[in-house]
Amino acid sequence: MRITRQHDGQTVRVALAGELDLASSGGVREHLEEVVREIRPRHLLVDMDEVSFCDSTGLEALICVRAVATEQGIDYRLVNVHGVALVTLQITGVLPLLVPEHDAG
Amino acid sequence: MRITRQHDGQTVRVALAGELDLASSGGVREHLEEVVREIRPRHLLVDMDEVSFCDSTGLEALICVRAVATEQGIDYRLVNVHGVALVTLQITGVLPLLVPEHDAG
Amino acid sequence: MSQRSVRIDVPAGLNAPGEARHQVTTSLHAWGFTEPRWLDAVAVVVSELVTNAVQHGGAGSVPITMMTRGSTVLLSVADDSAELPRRRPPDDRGGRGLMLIDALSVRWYVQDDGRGKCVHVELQPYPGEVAS
Amino acid sequence: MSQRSVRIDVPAGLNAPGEARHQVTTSLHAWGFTEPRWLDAVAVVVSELVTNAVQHGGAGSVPITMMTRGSTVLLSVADDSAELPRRRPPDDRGGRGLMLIDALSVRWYVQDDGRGKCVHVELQPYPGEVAS
Ligand SMILES: Nc1ncnc2c1ncn2[C@@H]1O[C@H](COP(=O)(O)OP(=O)(O)O)[C@@H](O)[C@H]1O
Ligand SMILES: Nc1ncnc2c1ncn2[C@@H]1O[C@H](COP(=O)(O)OP(=O)(O)O)[C@@H](O)[C@H]1O
Repeated sequence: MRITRQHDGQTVRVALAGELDLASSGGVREHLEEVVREIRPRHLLVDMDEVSFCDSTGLEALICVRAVATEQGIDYRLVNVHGVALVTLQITGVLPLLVPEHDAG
Repeated sequence: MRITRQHDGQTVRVALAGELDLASSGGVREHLEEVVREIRPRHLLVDMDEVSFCDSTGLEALICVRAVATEQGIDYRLVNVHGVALVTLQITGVLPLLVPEHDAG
Repeated sequence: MSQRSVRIDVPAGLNAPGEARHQVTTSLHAWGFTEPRWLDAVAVVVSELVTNAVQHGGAGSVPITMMTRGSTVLLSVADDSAELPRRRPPDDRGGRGLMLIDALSVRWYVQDDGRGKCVHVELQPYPGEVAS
Repeated sequence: MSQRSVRIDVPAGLNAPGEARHQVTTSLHAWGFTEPRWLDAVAVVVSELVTNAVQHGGAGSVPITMMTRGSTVLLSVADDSAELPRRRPPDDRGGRGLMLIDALSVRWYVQDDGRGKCVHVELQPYPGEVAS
């Protein structure tokens, strides 16, 4: 799992590349929680474009981060969701939670 | 379950008639253990001729009685075993234990 | 191929296995499964499943479903416990129930049914033609 | 109808799900199951099963078997625990693994395998002809 972080004014965009599963979800969660705790951006976008796989452990990492981000008033969401990640987000019903604009689109 | 007891010298023959299962095996066990404790015959024969059904709870009652009978030096065995009881005794491997003459026959 | 199914509920308690055997074999008879030795084997499996459900499940009733398709008969018994039935070395207290189910069935397995679990058994196929 | 089977053992640990996914999809590819979306769904099921086996089983390795018959694919993953996997309302900590398995499989069930248990999943049938 490659994690790249970009700052742009009030927005932090964290791009994930690789497979989000038991091996990688702990690290992703830690990285994102660090952003929430230490940077507290207005917007925290998780770019899923290069995520080639995402199972329930991946989803749960992303959901946990949402809880702490929301607490801090951060606008937290996933962008560029497609492929397996889109399927697992849809099946488990967490898509509207993590990709709020999705149903609008 | 009908339980009938016949004494003939050193031998007590307990004839069972009906289905040996969860509902009846407790009573059968108690009856037979009472014979072991209070009469202590030389031979205790359990006549299975009219037993139309016997599952694992029935087998286990008969096995428990064997333990106490053997302790008292009583010759304990089943006679006239056939039908379902024969099948379940065979499958569970307890036939030679409860019907010692069977393999001889 | 003819398909049938029946759902039977017997009150949990010492008489549950006997009632279940009776109802299951009556249904099978009505459906043309009349071979006595095969019915005996089915009765043993029913008795073991329902005895286990009574011993490990809660109060209330024991739900039993039976489905047939040709000579294949599937039997399912649910209980409230989430424990998996596990083969164990037999002793004076027991351990022969699953041994009998193993011997008298093609396969058995367990499913989570939300409330507790359901044990499914595929019985030995009915030998010969089903009378109708 | 062509039948195939493979047995895969991956070392228990954080990398087990990824290795299992890789090996399972490689075998399926070699057998002519090449439809990408179907393979994605299979990978999710493998990942959930192996993650659960790692979390609830012991050390050592996770044994995986896969069998195919026509478009039917059966996947089995064993672990040391005798607990039944149970659907639960999801929360931040989990509860979505079985939800995904439910949605992406035809059925799943559990068998006592003597050591612990084995979870069997019948995958969604492969759509279309199996290339060969
Ligand atoms: N319905 C069930 N629910 C939970 N555990 C069960 C169930 N059925 C059987 N078991 C477990 O499996 C073991 C073996 O079952 P069985 O062979 O029927 O023997 P027993 O006479 O001990 O019930 C039992 O001791 C019990 O621990
Ligand atoms: N292999 C297993 N062995 C024992 N229990 C399991 C197993 N897999 C799942 N479970 C139980 O089923 C529950 C639901 O599983 P799952 O939906 O995968 O969610 P999670 O594992 O994220 O809690 C788990 O919390 C666990 O208690």
